[in-house]
Amino acid sequence: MTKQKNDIFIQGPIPQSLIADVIAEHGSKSDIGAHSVFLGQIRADQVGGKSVQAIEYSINSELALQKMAEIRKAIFDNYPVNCMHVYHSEGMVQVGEICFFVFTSSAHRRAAIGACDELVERIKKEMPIWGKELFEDNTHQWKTNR
Amino acid sequence: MTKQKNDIFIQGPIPQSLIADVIAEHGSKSDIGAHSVFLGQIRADQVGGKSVQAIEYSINSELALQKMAEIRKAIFDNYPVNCMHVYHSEGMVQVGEICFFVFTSSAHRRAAIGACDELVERIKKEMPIWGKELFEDNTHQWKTNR
Amino acid sequence: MRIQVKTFGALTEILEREFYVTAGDTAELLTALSRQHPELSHRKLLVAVNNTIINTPVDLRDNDVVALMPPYSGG
Amino acid sequence: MRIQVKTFGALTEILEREFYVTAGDTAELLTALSRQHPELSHRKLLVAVNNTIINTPVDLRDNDVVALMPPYSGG
Repeated sequence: MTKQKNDIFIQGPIPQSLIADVIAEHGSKSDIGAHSVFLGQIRADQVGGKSVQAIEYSINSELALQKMAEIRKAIFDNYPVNCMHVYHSEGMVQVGEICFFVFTSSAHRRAAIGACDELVERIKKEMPIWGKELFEDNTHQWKTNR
Repeated sequence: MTKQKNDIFIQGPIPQSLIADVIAEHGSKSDIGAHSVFLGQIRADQVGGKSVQAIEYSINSELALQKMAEIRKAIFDNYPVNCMHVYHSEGMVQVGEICFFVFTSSAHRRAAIGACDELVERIKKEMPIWGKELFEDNTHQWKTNR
Repeated sequence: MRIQVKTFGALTEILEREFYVTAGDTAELLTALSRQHPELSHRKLLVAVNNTIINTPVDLRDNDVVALMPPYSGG
Repeated sequence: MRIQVKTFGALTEILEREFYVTAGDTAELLTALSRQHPELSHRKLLVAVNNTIINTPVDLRDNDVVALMPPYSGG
């Protein structure tokens, strides 16, 4: 039930159909009682009078896959989760589109919620991914996470 | 953006299409950066050698709508969330089907995640809803929350 | 005082879902029901009068609606 | 030692994405790069050697791959 390592990165936005499919495909599992989902979406942040139009994500893929395997193992060791899916965009994602999708399932709600929250925090903090915020006048700035 | 009170209860399972639609319809909002979603699903719990086949939910609707308005107000007061949607099944829901759906959106992730978690906990604890667990031999027991 | 009583969850297997009784306050109502249905006495019950949960007995007036509810188990 | 250097994020606007240099250890490499590109010296950098993050200088061998990375900003 654990997904393959090389499924993490999606070129461009995470399609709504992928999100719907991942949620729907767990319905057949009779030992699951809770799903927790996090979605990150591109926001039109205002910076000095200019508005973010898109973010272009670049990734150190080798290091990222290695780090993701480490995070995945830690989550499975710490939470009784049945399933865990993580997708992150690579390349260009426009305002309003989804760039980050985390999905966890478990028998009882606390494991799914705790695992999802920890995945979101660790991925944002530990994954070698960089976002370049693009403005309408073709200037850009590099995103910094809070 | 706050949903109407009378939209909370769905006869039977929460349709996958409703979940997909709620997630998709927030893509146009350029001030949203995070969505947090919780889904509750009917589990085939084993009780004394028998397996749960379905749960039949009954609700004290008047009290529930009043309580939901109170919870919704408290969440909007405490978290900077843009959107909040809650759906709970009434009547029969089979194993593997979704009976509970909470969706929150905010500019930054902590508000959406915190609001979603608190909604799930408060609704399970404070909403006058009862689940009757039905077994394959037509016997039943009343669900108790942990 | 003529009171409407509504019951929920597992209580519907002991009492009717809706019925009318005469009672001056909620304590009197619960005592009378427990006498008729001894299996009620060891149950944890939530009581609402006109959709307000009460934690101590309150006086009842004509046409009040009393909801008798077991602990919640939604979600 | 002939080392391959890969750069990421905002660093790609200062350095090439991939290039080869000669350096005996990572401290020597970073000192040389900062001398050529003074804007590097006040930047926070993460350094990985063959996909392992290092926090103190390490010796380099032929064909090692050094990744130079700004703080992460995914999600």
